Amino acid sequence: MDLLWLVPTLPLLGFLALFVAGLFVSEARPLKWFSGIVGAGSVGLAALVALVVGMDFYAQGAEPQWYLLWTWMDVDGFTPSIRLYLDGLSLVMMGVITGVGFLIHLYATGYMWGEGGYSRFFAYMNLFVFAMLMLVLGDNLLVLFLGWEGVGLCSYLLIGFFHAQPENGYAARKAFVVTRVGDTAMLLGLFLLFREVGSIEVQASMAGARELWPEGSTMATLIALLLLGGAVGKSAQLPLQTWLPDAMAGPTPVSALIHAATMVTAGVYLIARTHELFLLSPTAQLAVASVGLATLLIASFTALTQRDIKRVLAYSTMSQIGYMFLALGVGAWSAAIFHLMTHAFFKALLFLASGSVILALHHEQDMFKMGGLWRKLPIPFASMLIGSIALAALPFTSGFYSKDAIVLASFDFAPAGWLFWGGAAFAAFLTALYTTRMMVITFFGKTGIEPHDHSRINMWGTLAVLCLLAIGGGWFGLAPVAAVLPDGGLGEADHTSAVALATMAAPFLGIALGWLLFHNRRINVDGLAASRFGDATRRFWFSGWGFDWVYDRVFVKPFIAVAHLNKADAVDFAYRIIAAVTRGLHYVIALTQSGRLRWYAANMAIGLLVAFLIVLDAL
Amino acid sequence: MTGADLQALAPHLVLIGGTLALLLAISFVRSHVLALAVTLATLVATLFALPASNAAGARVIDGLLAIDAYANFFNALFVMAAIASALLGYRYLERRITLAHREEFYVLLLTATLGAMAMASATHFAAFVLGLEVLSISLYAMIAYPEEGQAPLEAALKYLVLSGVASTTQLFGMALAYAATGSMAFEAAFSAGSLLAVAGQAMILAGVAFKLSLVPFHMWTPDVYQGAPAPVTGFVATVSKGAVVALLLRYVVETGALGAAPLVLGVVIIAVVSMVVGNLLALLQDNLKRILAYSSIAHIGYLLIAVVLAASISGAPMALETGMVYLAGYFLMTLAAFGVMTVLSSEAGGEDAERLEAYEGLFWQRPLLAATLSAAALSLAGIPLTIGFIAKFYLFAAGAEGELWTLVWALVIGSAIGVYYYLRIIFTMTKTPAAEDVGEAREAAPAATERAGAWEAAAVVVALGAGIVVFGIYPTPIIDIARAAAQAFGG
Amino acid sequence: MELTLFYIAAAVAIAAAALVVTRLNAAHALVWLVVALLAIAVIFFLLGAPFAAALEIVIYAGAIVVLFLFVVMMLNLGRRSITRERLWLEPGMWIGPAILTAILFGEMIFLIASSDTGDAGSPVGPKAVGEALFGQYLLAVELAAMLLLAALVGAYHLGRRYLRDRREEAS
Amino acid sequence: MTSLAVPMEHVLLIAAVLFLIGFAGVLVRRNVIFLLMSLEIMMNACGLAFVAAGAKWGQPDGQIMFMLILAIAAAEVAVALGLVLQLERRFDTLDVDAASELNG
Amino acid sequence: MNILGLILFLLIAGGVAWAAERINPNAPRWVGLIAFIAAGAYVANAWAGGYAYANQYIEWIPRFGIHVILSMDGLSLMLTALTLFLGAVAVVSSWTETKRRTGFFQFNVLWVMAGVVGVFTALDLFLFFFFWEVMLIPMYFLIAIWGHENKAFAAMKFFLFTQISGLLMLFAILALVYFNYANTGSITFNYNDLLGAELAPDVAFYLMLGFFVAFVVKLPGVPFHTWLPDAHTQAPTAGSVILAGILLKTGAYGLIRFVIPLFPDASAQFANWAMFLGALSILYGGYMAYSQSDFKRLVAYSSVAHMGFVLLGAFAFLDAGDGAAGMNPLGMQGAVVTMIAHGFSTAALFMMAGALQERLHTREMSDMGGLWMRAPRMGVMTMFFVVASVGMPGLGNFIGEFLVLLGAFQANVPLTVAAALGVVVAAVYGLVLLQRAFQGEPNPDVPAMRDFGLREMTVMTLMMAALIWIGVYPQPLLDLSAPVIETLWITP
Repeated sequence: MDLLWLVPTLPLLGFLALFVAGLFVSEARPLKWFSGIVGAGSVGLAALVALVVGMDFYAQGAEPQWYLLWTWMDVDGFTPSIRLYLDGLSLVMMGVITGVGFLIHLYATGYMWGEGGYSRFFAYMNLFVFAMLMLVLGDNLLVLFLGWEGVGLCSYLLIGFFHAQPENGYAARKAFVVTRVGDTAMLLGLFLLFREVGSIEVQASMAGARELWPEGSTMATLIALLLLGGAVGKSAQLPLQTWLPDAMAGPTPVSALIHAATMVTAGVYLIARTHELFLLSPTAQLAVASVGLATLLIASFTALTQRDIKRVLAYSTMSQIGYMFLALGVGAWSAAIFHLMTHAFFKALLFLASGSVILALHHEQDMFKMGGLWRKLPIPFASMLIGSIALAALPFTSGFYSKDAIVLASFDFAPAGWLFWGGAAFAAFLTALYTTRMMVITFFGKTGIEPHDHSRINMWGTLAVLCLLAIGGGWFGLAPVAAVLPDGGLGEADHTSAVALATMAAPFLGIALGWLLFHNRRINVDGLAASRFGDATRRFWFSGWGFDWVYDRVFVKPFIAVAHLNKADAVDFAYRIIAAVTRGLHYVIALTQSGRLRWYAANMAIGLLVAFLIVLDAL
Repeated sequence: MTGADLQALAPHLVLIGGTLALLLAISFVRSHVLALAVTLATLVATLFALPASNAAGARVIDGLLAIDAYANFFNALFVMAAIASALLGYRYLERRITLAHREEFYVLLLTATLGAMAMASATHFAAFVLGLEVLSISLYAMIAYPEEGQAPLEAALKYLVLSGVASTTQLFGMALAYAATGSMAFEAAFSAGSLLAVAGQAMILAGVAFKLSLVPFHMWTPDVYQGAPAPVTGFVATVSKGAVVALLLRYVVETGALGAAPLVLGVVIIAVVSMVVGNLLALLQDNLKRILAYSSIAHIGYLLIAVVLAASISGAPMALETGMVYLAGYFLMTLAAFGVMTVLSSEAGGEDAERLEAYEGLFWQRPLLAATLSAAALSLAGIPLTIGFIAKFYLFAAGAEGELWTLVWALVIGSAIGVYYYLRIIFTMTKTPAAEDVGEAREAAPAATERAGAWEAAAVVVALGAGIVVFGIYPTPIIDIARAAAQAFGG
Repeated sequence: MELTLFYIAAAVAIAAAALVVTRLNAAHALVWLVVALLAIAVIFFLLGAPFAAALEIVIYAGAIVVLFLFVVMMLNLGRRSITRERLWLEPGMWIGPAILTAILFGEMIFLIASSDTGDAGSPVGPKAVGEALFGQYLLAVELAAMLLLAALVGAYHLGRRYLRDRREEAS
Repeated sequence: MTSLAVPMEHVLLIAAVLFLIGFAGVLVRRNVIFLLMSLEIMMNACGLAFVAAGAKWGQPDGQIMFMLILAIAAAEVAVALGLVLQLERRFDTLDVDAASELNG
Repeated sequence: MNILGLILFLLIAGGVAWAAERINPNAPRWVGLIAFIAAGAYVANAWAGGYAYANQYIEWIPRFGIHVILSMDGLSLMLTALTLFLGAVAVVSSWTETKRRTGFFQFNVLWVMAGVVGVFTALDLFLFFFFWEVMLIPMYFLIAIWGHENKAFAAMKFFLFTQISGLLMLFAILALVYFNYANTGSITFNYNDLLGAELAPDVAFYLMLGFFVAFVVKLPGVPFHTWLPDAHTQAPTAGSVILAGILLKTGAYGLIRFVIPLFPDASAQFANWAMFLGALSILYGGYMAYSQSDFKRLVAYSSVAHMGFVLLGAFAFLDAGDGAAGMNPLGMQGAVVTMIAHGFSTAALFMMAGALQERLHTREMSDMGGLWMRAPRMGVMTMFFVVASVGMPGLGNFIGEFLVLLGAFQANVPLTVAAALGVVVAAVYGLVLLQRAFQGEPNPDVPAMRDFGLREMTVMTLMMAALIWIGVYPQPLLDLSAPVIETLWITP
């Protein structure tokens, strides 16, 4: 009994049902109950099937399984097949996607109740889940790419869900286009892989690569770097990270599902999936680690200065994915996936909880207009709090296990372990700092806008489940993925050494400093920020380190300017000149047709004269 | 002169007899219908005499006229064009010429046809000159035929004087050639070694270039086309051009005059310039007659590809074939275009329907006429489905056979420019006239005039249009005849 | 002797022709035209073509020029037309055509002189001409007949209308 | 048959001069009558050239061509003078430049 | 399968449609629709019933060895099927738009399609050229009579470009036949006879160029593309659908069917330039599409970009060793699939543009905005086809573009990289289109508009289904074209 195919099919069916229904039902008379049940139900069922599949998987000895659906095409030796592949890695991913996905769908049935386009929303969401499942289940890089582009599309559609506001459209477009730059690199990577190895089936090509290239080979590095390009785009890492904060324009459940729990971690999945290629290339691994660390630090600083609660979380997501990249780069493969999973739990929780706050405040997202909410919104507050301590990686929360593993593993990283460890630990400190800032400003202090709690059972129930996962998710451990991914003695690091202690202490330092800065106000942070240097730094951090500014000047503005200049098509100009010259010749020659008989005769004489000249010339 | 010679000359004799009969008929009874009937009878009889003439076998009579399948192919074209012109002209004369002045037109038409037929057969300077003059003299009078208006007179005068200059130039050239070679028969009238002969040939070719309206001897063309009454313009554009082409090809093949390098160079230059200038002149013209005049300049320029090819011995059959097929197509499309113009001119008073505006909305009021004019325009542009394409295809083929790539390039460029103004004609016809937007009621009005229109002329026009399309799709009959004639040429 | 006569006749012909194209009075020009034709007839005679010389005088000078004269008289070109001619014929007008024809003449000299054989040939009597005309050239004569017929009909049509219009004006 | 004293080339040159004088006349004169007279001069030049060439070869053909030219000239003059009459009538002038309405 | 019969059927149906106008102004539409459906059913039946290679051979002009050779192999079959389907689409899309002279309108639509079927099946060069030109005239009429404000200019430009390039091709055809005649002593226009023509390399190169330019103008590739935006903007909806869906494919077809097989070595020699033009078309077309504010112009330029992929894929010759060039089935198949998929996606977008113009009397996207609110079905459909043309995996265009890029990558890496960037540009212009027209605040000046009804939705759904089918399971198409592609590369 093989039900794997059902897992992606169910959300697809859900999408189709909602899509067809949407065509025939106007938005004025929405089928809310139908949409909600189909939308959340299909994902729920998929989660259930995934559970069954997972149990079956372990019952059968956890051996990788293939499930061939059909051969996509067959062109001259290029035979990508639509084939699903199940191993520990894809199982974990599948679980996260369906499980967390279901919870978020459930939450969304409540959250979106008051919005227009209800069925459209769930159609997109279901399509997203389908695409994401194809991404992680496909055994072929082309199928993976199908999912990859599919999630990008859904991300685009959902960011721009409230499409009446043009800003949302711009944000959506930005997300799509920026990730497409990465996708193009990935596409080229596929081409190169196919040219060199002759296959883009994941398992087959990895085996081929292992046989073909020695460690450190240039070709492997090139392909790995191209794939990294794709991963960087999708996972909002440097230098393609700029789209993610703007993507917060989408409804909050979308942010939770796509821009925190699942899609943005696709890059991590991709690198983990093709780890054998990366193992062949230390250069590529160093690149992955460096990208991760840089993103981690930059995003953390940026998060420190944001006013919008969702943007704080967005930058936090970026930085946490930075951790995952760091883990991948330093060889802590399982830890990366582990962090991916725990991050999915607590970041989804944080987003959904903040969503409840935002909903209660009539879509106000500026933290500085909130304040003193902890009494008035106890459930969101509690959820936020649990999410935050997991994010800050306080011991015994899920975040602790995964993050600790990464930070410690980076110390063992061959080129410059202490540097990477130092960065990672410092970032853990920063994480705690901005998390504290967020919590303090949002829930403590003076009361801002008066909240109206619209939470329903489906919303706070979801939060409760996610709270459990955020706290206890760590107990899932590394086991499922450890069988798939090579781990260089990770997890057995010495937790009592000074390094381990420092790693553990970093978040506490952050929390303490945060409390002092933002709650007790023992240190005059406002004064610091008001100084010239402080203000410049703050604004620099606030803008996300100026990436948007630079890209705008270097790419966007010239692109648009030239487009405006060349709207009439310079190439056409050449043809217009030809036409004008022809016309001009007509007018000039037409002048000779003066109608005067003697002028005509004179021309005949000239013709005769020239004829004689030609004859004489022959002498 | 033997009996077989007489048999070979049968078409000419019939035509002369018919002309005299017509003259007699006119002097007894002045009846327009009768004149038309006699004319048509004569022409049809001439047409039927052509096979008999062919049956007598190819021969040269008295060293003056060569009666062969080649000549008879053109004779058939001339006679059919004359029939068409007579039918087209009938209603036109009826409406525009005073009662007592209509019948002479047909005499002139017949003599002009005779002149053209003589040219197609000419193998001697004397026949050349006489044929040309019989044709020209008749045409002067036909162009100036209308009783009112300055334009016809101006056209006739220009034609006469300039043609006189060209004729004398040509005669002088013949005299020089004769002085150099001692012969006036084509086959011996040229020797490449004598500069005097070459100069004489240059003058003869200049005269021919005038009649063919090639640059720079082309300037009379638009004025004469415009000034002449529409049915006569059609006749001038076809028969007078066709006769000279027929003569020129025979002349070039028999004299080998283009064996002289400077002459070939001159012809190539004239051809290229004519193709380009003709098309450029037509580009933004608003007068349909002038458009067709300028386009004829370009078309004859194209045809010079065949003339150049004719200079080479191996290329001669192909060149003659090309000339025949091309002219057959050219006759059909040109007559169709002027036919449509004649039909419309016969219905309206005032000047001929020559301004392009007169054709606005024709597609919706007179679909058949418009379709015919479209077919003619597309054919002139050389678009497939029409005989014009076959004709142009032949030129390409001739160019390829002679490897005359320069000329073929010029043909491409010229045709490219040409497409523009031919399409403009069609586009004008598809325009919705301003009147139609006012109300549907007015759309019905022109249909009424159609019923009262020149039905016999319209029938001719539609037949010509059908010919353009039918032979455009299935040209084999024409090709076969032309090929046989070309193969038989010169024994 | 013959050669001298020829040059004199040629000079007369050229001078007379030049006068024809420069006169203001049409009637005077016609007289000069007759002179030119007579001079050419003399040359014909010298070339051993007395028949041609006779035809030149009889038909050309006798018939065609007279036709011209009729028309000139009919149109009544008087003094007014002479002043108009003077107006039309400014000296500047000559420059372009003079250059053109001069170049053409230069070219012609070159072309004709280049084939100088010095051979003058022999006279051809009227009998030979007559035999050829009604022998080999019979068809040409027939065609010439048709030519004249066409001219007759054409001139008739054009002239008749003119006369009719004049009559209508008179009445 | 005695040979002639006048060399053909000289006659041809005279003919060429006459031809060009006629041509110049066509280019210069505005009065149609003069145009036609110029044409006649050109015709004569042609005839002269033919007769000379015929004499050179001792053939009658040159003279026959002259006769044909004669016929042509007569025919042309007949029609042309008809046109001149009409011109005077419809344009009220004999100026050829007046007859330049057709252009472009 | 009687191909000549099929063509004649369409021609006669055109005549019937014209005549039917006298009975009832609505009748011609039905005639057109029924004719296309019947012809389509005939072809589909042949396809479904174990399709076999069809061939017809009739003597035509023996003087030049010209025959009516019509044959239908896999490539021709799929393109013919596309033609007939889009013919029906064109009729439906102009159902309410064309109010005047409906008879002549349908006549032209049917005649264009007849010409196109001829182009896709003719295997005699003369006959091919014949059809090539014949299809232009009705197209010219469609634009010139039923076009929009600047129709005269656009129709003329369209005709001049294609006609002039056609003359070049005629030149090349004649020269090819002549040189073959000089070698073999027999005049023939038969494609199969000319395949092995031995030509001097430089001669072959110039002849190839003649064909190439003619087809690239029609394709259209940069820098010969500028007729397309004008023609599209001014054409009536049916005209745009036909133009983009079918007529451009004739250029692509010509490249694949004639240029490469007739001049394999010259093509290989020219391949890098051709690929360069392809990549340039992709980038420049995409960029120009972004620059436009006119809905139709945008889609028109996007066609330039898409057809650039065809150029890129068709000329992606492989290195077969020893300096010889080998055929690249990946690129070629990609080109074929792109042709078909682009036919659907762009036809649908033009139909959308036409529907919007009919309702709003404007094509300016700045005059639109927020249309999703007013016409959600149109919004959804636009979104789908935009997404398809952006190259979303799972939809037809992606398969084509992916195969093209994959194939091209084996031949020329830098150009492929450049072309792949076109995918990003595609995202930019595609989403801009969607956003400007359908998203944002509803424009208060826009009157209430009718959403798509059953008629439009049926057609749109069919095209959607086709794109999904190609995107998910393109194998039937690939199987049809694979044997054809194998035969294209004949080494003498």
